Amino acid sequence: MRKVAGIDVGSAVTKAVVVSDAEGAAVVVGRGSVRTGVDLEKAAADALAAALADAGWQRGSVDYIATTGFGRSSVSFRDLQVTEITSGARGARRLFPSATAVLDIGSQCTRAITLAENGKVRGFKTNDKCAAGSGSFIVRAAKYLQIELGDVGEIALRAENPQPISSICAVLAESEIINHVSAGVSVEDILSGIYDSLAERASMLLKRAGMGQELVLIGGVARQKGMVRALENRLKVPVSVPADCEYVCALGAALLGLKRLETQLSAASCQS
Amino acid sequence: MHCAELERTFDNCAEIVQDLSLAEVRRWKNEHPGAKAIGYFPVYAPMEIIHACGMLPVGLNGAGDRLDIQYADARFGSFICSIVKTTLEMAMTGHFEPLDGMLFSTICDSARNLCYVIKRNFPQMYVDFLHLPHNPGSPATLEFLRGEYARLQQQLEELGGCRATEEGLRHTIALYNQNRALLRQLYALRAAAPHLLRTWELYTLMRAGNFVAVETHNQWLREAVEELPARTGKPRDSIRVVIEGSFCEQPPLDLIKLMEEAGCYVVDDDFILGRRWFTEDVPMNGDPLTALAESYLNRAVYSSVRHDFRNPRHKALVEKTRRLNAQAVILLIAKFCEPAYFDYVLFKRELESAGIPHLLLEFEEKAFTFERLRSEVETFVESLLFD
Amino acid sequence: MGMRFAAGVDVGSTQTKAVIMEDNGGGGPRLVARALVDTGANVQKAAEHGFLAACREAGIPAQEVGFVVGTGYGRYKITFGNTQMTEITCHARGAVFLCPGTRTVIDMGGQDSKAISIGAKGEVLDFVMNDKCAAGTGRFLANAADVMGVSLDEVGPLSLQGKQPVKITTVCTVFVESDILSYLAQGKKAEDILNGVHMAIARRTVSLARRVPIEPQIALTGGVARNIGMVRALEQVLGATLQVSAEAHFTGAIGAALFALEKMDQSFESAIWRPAHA
Amino acid sequence: MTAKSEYRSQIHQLQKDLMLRWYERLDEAAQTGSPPTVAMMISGNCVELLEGFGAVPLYPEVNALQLAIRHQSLEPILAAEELGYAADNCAYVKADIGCMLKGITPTGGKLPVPTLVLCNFVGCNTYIKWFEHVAELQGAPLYMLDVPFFRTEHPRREDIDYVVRQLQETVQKLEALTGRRFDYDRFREAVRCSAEVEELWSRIKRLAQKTPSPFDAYFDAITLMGPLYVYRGTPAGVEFFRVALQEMEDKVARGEGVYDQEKFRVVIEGPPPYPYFRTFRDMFAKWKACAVASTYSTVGGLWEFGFRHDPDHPFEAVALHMLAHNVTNRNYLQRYEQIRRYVEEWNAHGVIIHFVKSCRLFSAGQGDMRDYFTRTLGIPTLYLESDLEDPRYFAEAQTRNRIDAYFEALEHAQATGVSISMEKPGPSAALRVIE
Repeated sequence: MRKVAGIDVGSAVTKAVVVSDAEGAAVVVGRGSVRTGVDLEKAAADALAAALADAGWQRGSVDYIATTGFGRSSVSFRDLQVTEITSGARGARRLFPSATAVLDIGSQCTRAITLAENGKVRGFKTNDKCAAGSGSFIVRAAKYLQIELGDVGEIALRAENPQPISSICAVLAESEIINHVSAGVSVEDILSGIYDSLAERASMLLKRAGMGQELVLIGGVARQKGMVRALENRLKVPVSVPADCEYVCALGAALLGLKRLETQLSAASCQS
Repeated sequence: MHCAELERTFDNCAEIVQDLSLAEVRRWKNEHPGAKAIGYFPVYAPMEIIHACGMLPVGLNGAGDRLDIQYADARFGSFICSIVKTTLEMAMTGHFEPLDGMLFSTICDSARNLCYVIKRNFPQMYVDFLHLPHNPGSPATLEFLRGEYARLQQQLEELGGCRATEEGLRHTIALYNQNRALLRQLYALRAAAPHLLRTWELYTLMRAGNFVAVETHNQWLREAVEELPARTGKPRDSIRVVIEGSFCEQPPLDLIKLMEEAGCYVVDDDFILGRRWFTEDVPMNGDPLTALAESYLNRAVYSSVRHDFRNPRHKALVEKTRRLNAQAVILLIAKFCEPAYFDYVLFKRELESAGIPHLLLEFEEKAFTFERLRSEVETFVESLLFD
Repeated sequence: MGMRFAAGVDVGSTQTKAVIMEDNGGGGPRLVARALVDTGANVQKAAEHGFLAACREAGIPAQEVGFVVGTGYGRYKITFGNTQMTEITCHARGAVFLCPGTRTVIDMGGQDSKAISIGAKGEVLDFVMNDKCAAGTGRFLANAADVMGVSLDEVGPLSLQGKQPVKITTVCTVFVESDILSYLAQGKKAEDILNGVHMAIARRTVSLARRVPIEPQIALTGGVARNIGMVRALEQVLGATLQVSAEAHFTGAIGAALFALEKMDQSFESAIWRPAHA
Repeated sequence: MTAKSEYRSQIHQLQKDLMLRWYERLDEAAQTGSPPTVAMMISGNCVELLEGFGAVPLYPEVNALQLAIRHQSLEPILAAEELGYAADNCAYVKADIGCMLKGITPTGGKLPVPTLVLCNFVGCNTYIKWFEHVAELQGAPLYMLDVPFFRTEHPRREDIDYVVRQLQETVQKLEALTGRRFDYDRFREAVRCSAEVEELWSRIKRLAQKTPSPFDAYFDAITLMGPLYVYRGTPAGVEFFRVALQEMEDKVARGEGVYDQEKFRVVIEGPPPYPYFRTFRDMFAKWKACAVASTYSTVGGLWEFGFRHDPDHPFEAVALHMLAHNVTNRNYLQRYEQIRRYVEEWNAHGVIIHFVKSCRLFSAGQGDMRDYFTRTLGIPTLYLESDLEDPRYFAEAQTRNRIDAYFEALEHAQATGVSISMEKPGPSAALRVIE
């Protein structure tokens, strides 16, 4: 039995997953997460410890550690590092085996990934010029409209007459929101408009990355139902959201780690 | 691996490339009292004509992140590429003091307007604009371009109070033919053994030539060609890529290094194209200006700012990729570089139908952190390496 | 006419500023009261609250205010106002009142920054504003403070302690977060990061301001004028001294109120007057 | 109070009829293969040459702007971006390519695959890419007519010869493609018509020197530009501009202006924001500000300073027009000079520079232009940014704010008798040497 950990060192939260191949196929046996803070190495170690505790395994009992996320290179005890695009695609494909595209909408970055038949990354695009079209747009709107972030998605679903938001800057869009509010537009309609404008940008990225027929949505906004609906409306394809979307990249890293470990072991056995 | 001389040359070149004060140009002018230096922006300039007039051609490739833009932003607003702004900023902050003239050409709309903005703000400087023809297929074009080169030569002769003889031009052409032949050799060497010559080394060696006399540069290149085979090194598990799109604004040195760190062997690129845009030697017989003009029309390297509808650029890219046995193409495009972005559409179409994977990356010369780009390059490499 | 009081209400994207001014004859206009409220989602309400708070502060009923000029992004939402003017015109006017002799105004607001060139008689000669995105505006600073867990009042003084400012690549208000996070991860000191942030904004602002002729005296207006770190950073990049009034935050509202006083004056044959809701 | 203003009368209807007829002919060409059509750019177009073949010009910009003005440009732009065009590529191109992909036309009729894609390059490098893509995507033959940039004080003999030889090659190419013989007499007649239209058009433009100006030389000029480019070399064009001149002269005789009381006269540089054309115009109308001259109305040809096609040397006349007498092939400093003359000879109060992100030919360096007008000449200048085709780049509140502030300053100056000009032009920053 091989034990492998995947650790996703994100800018806000670090997530770890431990998998084992005891039953012939990789199974997740534990998960854990901690706030990242400024010490990335420590965050990775703590998240791993939490995942091991969750699995009921001892510290130091994993055979291989793969890291991903923004702090992936800052973890000295790693065996392998992959980007969150590679790991996200791998994790999403594991959870939805027929998925051909993955959208990862985080607070600052949106990534669109298309998958080849065997689940490899075929193409990808990220928003890199400015934060327009990233999740922070919603965070700002919620703050401005004085709504709990967790409620935003539900509220947007009740919109009757969504108002478009045309500004390309997440910050300047606020003045558009102000205009809508002052003009008496309902909060529902404004939020729905925001989701639609996010969905429009995400769709464009996805189309430029090569589209796909079945879409998995991961990242911070995946939990928000308004976002899911806006994407479905725009792309006309089914959108699935993993139950634990925070752990998708960590899972993907662990799976890639397991694969790498197997390759190494078989190479070693060939040599010996 | 023991080529101390070679390492010193690379370090020296890196220093010259990083230096914004044009110290090498000042030194050349001190050694040649009264002689002029002419800056050219940055591709398809007929350096031979400048050299034959007894002047030093100086390649202008922007200022990277070594100069804060404080004045140029007010002249060129949003949505304009960085090299246009850094070039103007260098001018407005006195960095071009050693230059007696500047030469621009038809490469793009922003560059052309830059020519005239500089002309207005620096009336004491000789600023000229060359029309490089877009219709190489017409019999009328050769005559036109020869005339345009003759016009330039005459302007320079007036400026320098000198005469460029046919003899002198032929001598110059021979020197530049040598320079380009040596660069071609180095490129071939790297494509064959990319672990022996890293891209940043080749890049700085080549770019340093922008600031020194061609005779000096030839010497450096010759040394490199002679000493490189003695180098040793272990090949890494990297993918072979062709880089396309950086023909004008140059990616930061750290970004070039990052490409290799992230697992790419660069087997061809279009960096510093201004030094090596003839694909073969310019003929030494006949009228030299005609030979130069005819070479621009018939043996100049393609790029997004040279148009020759007889030979589509997208086909040439695929051909090059296959010839060099590269696995992928990285389209490394400067932010706001409209010609490159237009070409991307046709490049993408052609690469996809040829089954060659590609990655589009956008850079800005003034950037100095590359987390996002690193992620993208790593992902791209991972997508080709893992199954 | 018995009215002595006039008001200026500056409805900005984050805060609404209202002032009451009085003209009691020979002494010239005098600032009587000011109020500051968060703009929030309801712009009309914010304007009204601000105005009434200023009246309370002045100790006068609203009816005694003879003329109200609105300015700022929300100026068309001020239902009780008599007319509106752009914040550019108002800032110029206010700055000359607060710092006589001002020839250049640099203003840093929540979503936009601007530079105004002013003639010897206080007239607007030329102006520029940022476009399209909020890069390098006051919001950039607020965001940076937020990410670092420092209050907006502290960032300025703290940044002055920075000895080795970090280089900030982005001017995007949202992306600056990740720049800061990675510097924190590298163990950089808070003061050095903040110093870098201030310098980034200062460079951006000055490069914008250079589009108009920058002539002394230069006044810094807007809420950010209270931030000593920003003042120093701007001075360093400009290579010049800035005039900062204690009332800098209210410059736009004061300018609006000064115009309101003029409108009340019957002898002033207004060329500018337009009905409300034009 | 006139918040909105638009000149509507006989020529408005005439213009509509003419343009509709043009689209009908294009539709006919698409259906039947005749008449032959030539895709060409408006800037420095050589429409006269086409008359020698009875061929109809196909201007992609006209289609693009029609879409934008009807608020329909975003969909095709997005379609093109899906194909790989970048956010920073010219939106005219994207809208045109997007329409091609989606089969959208401004009238709903069909547009033909052109008999020839004639890339009449006059200064705009983007056109080369545009036409290369159009030819590639449609499989149409392409001819690159390379016009040297106007980089010397006067047009050079070599430049004229080079263009004339290429015009003759174009003729040969069209003869081969259409199977028709080039009708030289008809060509010369077209050149003669052009000269007449140019004279009429120039006289119309000169009428804007009157106070009040009878029409807006930016917003209304666009109405007249369609016939100018499509029908310039035809009797129908001559007739149209005769009527137009008569109408304008009548207005002047009656003392009628664009506004009941014209308050400000401005010169506008740069293309308009077509997706918000109406809104943008109303922002000026609110201040009764009339554009008395504009550079945009000279993209197809600059005639108000005297150039006319010469029917005695038709090929050379066409070459000269392409080389030196349209704003896009003229260099930046020549454009400064053009605007300066407008301000002086058309008695304008100030200059409005409209930066459009799509068009670097127009916009790259407009900050320097602004510096020249405010600092060197002391003319109040307003700088605005948006786009000519992409609705996503028009920020209404910001634009209104700037326009209001600009006219508030001008108004204040008029009311108090202060002249808005720099009292002591500062030294150019260019001369400052740091180090």
